[in-house]
Amino acid sequence: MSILINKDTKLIVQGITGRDGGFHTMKMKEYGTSIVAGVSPGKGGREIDGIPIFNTVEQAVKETAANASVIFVPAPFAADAILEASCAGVGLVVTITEGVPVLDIIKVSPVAKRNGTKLIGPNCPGLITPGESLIGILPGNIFKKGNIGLISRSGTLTYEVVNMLTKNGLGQTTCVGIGGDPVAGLYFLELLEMFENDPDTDAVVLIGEIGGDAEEQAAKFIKEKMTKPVVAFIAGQTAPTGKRMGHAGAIISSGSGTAEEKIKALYQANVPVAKEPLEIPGLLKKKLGL
Amino acid sequence: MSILINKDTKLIVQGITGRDGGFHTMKMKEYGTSIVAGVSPGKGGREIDGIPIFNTVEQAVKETAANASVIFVPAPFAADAILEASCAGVGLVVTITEGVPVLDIIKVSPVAKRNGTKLIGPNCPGLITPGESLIGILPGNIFKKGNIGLISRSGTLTYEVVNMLTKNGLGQTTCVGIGGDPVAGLYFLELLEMFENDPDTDAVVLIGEIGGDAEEQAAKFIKEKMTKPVVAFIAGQTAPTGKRMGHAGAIISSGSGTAEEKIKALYQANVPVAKEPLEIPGLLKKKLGL
Amino acid sequence: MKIHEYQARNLFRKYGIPVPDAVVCHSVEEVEKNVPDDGKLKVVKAQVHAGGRGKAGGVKLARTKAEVVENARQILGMDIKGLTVEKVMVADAVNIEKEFYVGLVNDRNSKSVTLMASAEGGVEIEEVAKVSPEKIIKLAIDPLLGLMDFQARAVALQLFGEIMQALAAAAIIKKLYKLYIDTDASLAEINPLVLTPEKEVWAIDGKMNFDDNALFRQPEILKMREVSANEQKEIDANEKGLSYIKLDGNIGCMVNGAGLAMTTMDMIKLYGGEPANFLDIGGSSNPKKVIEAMEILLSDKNVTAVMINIFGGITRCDDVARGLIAALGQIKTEIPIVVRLSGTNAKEGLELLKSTGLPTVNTMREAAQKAIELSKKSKV
Amino acid sequence: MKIHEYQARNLFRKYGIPVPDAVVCHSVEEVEKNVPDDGKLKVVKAQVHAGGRGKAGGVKLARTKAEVVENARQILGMDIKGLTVEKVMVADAVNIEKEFYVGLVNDRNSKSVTLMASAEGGVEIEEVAKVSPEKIIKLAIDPLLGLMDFQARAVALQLFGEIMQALAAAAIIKKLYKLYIDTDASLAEINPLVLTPEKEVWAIDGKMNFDDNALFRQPEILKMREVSANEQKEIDANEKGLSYIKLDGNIGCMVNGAGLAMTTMDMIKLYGGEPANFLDIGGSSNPKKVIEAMEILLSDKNVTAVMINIFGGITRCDDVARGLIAALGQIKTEIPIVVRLSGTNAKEGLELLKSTGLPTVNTMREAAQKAIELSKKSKV
Repeated sequence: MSILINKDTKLIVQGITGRDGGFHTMKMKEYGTSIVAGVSPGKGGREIDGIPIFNTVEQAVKETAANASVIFVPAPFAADAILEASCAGVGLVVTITEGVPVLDIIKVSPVAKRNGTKLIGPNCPGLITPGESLIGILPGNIFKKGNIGLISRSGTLTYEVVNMLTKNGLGQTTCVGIGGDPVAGLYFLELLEMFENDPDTDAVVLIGEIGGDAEEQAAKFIKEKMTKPVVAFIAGQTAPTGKRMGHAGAIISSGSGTAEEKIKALYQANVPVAKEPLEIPGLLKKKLGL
Repeated sequence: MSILINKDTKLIVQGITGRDGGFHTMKMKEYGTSIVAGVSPGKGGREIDGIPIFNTVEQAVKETAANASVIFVPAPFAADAILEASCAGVGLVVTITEGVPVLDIIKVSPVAKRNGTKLIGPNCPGLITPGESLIGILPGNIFKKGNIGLISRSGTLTYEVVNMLTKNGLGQTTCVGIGGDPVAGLYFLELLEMFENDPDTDAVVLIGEIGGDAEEQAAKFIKEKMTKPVVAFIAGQTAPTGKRMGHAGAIISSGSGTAEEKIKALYQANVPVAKEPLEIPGLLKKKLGL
Repeated sequence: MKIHEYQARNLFRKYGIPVPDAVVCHSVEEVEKNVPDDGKLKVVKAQVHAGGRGKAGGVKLARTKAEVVENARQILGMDIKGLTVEKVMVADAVNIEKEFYVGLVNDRNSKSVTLMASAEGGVEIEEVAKVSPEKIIKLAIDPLLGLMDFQARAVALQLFGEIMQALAAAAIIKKLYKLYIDTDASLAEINPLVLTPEKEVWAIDGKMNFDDNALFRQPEILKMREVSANEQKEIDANEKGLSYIKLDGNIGCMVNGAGLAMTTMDMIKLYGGEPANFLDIGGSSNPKKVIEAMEILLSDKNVTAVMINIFGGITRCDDVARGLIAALGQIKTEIPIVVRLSGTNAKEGLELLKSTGLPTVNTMREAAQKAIELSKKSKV
Repeated sequence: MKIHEYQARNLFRKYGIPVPDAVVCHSVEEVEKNVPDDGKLKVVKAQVHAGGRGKAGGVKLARTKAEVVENARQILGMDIKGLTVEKVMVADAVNIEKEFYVGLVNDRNSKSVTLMASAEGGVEIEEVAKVSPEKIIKLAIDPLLGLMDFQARAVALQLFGEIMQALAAAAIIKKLYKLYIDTDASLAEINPLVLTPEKEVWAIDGKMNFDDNALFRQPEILKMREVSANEQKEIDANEKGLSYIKLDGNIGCMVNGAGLAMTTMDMIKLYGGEPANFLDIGGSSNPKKVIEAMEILLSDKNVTAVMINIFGGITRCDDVARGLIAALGQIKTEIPIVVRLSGTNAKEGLELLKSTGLPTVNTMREAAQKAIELSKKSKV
């Protein structure tokens, strides 16, 4: 098992005719992801590498029964692409595009909720269930099937950690890059719950960052609801705090946001926090009794 | 039994300090409606005729467990008043105010749906369950408890008909004035279904008007779903058709809207249509075997 | 509220919807002076608040300036469905490869603004809707999200196969929706939306109506209102709290409530008469209102009898009777009047009315029959 | 993106939020020339992108024109948190009966714009939020419905008991929300919102930040951007596809990916060093980008060693190595550089890098340790 995606995931690529969209479509296909359609308005009826192209997501879903979509369209059009996928009934929409205006994502969120669409991203590397399906721009070769779930706010740092996990024989059920934008789709809470309920996941790695209070909320959730072990790492422990958002930013996340506060909250939830990424495999093995 | 309102209905009056709001609050109270609160921003804490006034609907609901609201606020502020009531969890909102912009009602409708609020009106006389609760501006004295349900797009015409029903010994379960605006809340379909499911209602009077295709839809519903007899009257059989809305109006209600078409559809659903209001009691008695 | 085609075109242009250049003229002199003699094919169009202008001869092509002037001379002053043409619009004609239809309207069933579009635009669009409804694309627009880009694009792609044309059309549809919402419209149509042989997309004819209830917050739209004499009468009545529509019959009626007023007209017709008007005086027993209503009603020279039909609800019939008595005391007319009172305190009201010597009755049926009878005798 | 207080006030005024009159001056001469000598109490305020201006002496009251000039002389050129004051705003002071706080911010938890308001406005608002969070009213605004009238009114009624004042405050809150949405703000604050003894409501100090991601569609906001030298460096880097933030340490770092770059800084600190910067070069192996990144990095005179930390994902390490070799061939510097390559094709990459003679390592930990060691020896 796994969470969110598996070999039955049928993927649409929105923005398949763009440079990044085209390149990563090829990479995903190489990995074995079942890509059933591309969407590019006005290019409906053509084929790219055997993938049929449609003018609209609605047509693509109707013809292919796709259940997931990945978005590579430029930032000004990303929100509309998410709305199109969600309104066409796509259950999982992964937005790779970076630079999407925050208010666009805020506007899109309740629509996705209403339509029962799970969002991941924007500005995220995507997610992978090793050996089954890869959605996004993750380097498939470093992943390995196994029993560890991973959730990360970061991109390359995730690869760094996964690489070490794999080298240490710790394969993964699903790894999800949730993205670093101020407002984003699925986050720690929802994903921790999914991993808790996934019979094949035995432990979870949580890679957080400074800013916001998502890690503190995750700690609370882990303490109250999780039975499976979690190991964490928080990036940006030495980052300057000058980049915060005035009074309102401080008020909204009152008493949260710094690395120390996050680490403290996680320790209180019995979550060991690695001082450096290299420590993560050891902490996991200890928790799993390996 | 009855539909929508009964002796357990606890009513809030929004706009209770206005001229019409104040007058009809008195009338409703005289009739026996349980009015538990009034809302008038800035006048919270006062009392009018023993009715406590609150600044917001939210406070009023919290303090009084009100489950219905009637709106008398001026047209420019009516939509906001509906939103306030709906967002405070009020289950039934009756808008008496006339002259509310159509796009305001269009915007309010999905919010009410999301919040599970039933809307009646705007520009309607309200509704009554005789002997139990009266919401709106209906003249209570002409109604009488009984087994006839009534739904009407018109105001005074309703009173005319009810007066004849009562004089002929045909009392009413509930009478609902749904209002004559282009876009409105509960309409024939929903209300016919409620009457069909109300054990105390034995027959329904439907008072329609020219314009739109609500009567045609009602006829279809009656034919397919209703077991109880329905008697109808359509006002405006001789009204000029010049006041319609160009091509788009004709396209949207293609082949509908005229009195003849409505009457034809109703006859096909085995619904007798009175030539004049005086005929209604007789048609009802015949259907009921009286 | 309706506006003229040229006014709709001005709004289109303000919102960036492409329309050909045009000039509006009130007289042949203005046409001679203001229409450029540029050798371009032109179309001269009557500006009246009525449909079917083409069939009535109110739309004519002109190849030369002289033809423009001659056409304008014919159209200005023309009568179209009872309305006199006081203005013409002279617009550059556009070569047409294909005609499309795009419209927005408030839809009571979906409780939304609904977009309608068809690849079969032009004057026969209503016929298309009746005979081949599948040729009309309908889309209910989410009132909270508005018309989303992908929706406008998807509709446009169904009309125009080519992507650049579709994007041009989608942009026009989006702008039309924004205009619609910004101005509290109740109808906005582009018919035809045209594809030229040069593959350009133009809005050729435009129509917009607006929600009367929203005019209080649309001062710019209200400024565009132009009314005929009959409409002015209706507007004047409205400002007095009366709802009045003139009709062609001879029996004037005055009723409290719109549904009852319509039913009153139906009853007159049912018993062989012809109503002269629709007149709803609302829920008041104020004598002033009755006098004003009576004045409006009697200003129609066709009226040979009057039927007053009042149902007392919250307002009691005896109060209404007092108002009527006060009003009728001031109105001097030879035209016979029959009064029907019913509902709350009807008996007391009818008793009071005896002093007026007017025929009074208890039911609408009797009132209609009596009014018809009196109208035949009256010969005013 | 940040703007100055006076710019936020200009936006407030454009949206109808009442702010006292004010003049912005770049020099004492401008103050002498442009500030009216009207005998009104005035406040002279430093305009810098930094908080805590009051405590730093950057805000002063003045009773006379002479005092205004003297205060401006003191404040202009002052250093506040490393920023030089280049402008002052001289505003009419307002009598204060009570101070309130109103703010809007994007909230990641509720995924909405959140309204915050408090009857305890003023400089200590953050302290209030920490000690008495119940004194801050928070309201998540539905993104599709926007801030509804009844919500603004309900919040205002909790701050102002009196209805006229509450309605004035509600109108201000509504306008602030409209401004926020129209301009893609990420923060908008009025602190304090003031009630005067005359019972008028005024916005005294305003702060606005904007979403950098949305500047492409906010040309008017972008025009307001004023940047310090350090910020300019960051913006220049951004335009080259690099993300750079200068810090105070001596070990320069160049990393692919923001999370990995932050972690690299953490590692340097963990092993006893101090990072000189945050620098994310993104996912490319383009030599040009590496050269540009290196130039930015070395323009910081504090740098005594450089740590290059690359994880090869989709981009293979051997490609990255070729890019690095090409770039390092062109960059002449005495500063020691350590390169760490890991991930896809790391072995091949490290093999290629041998030709450069640079120290290469396999893990971040080794890289950090090596860089610190080299920095101690280097003494550049």
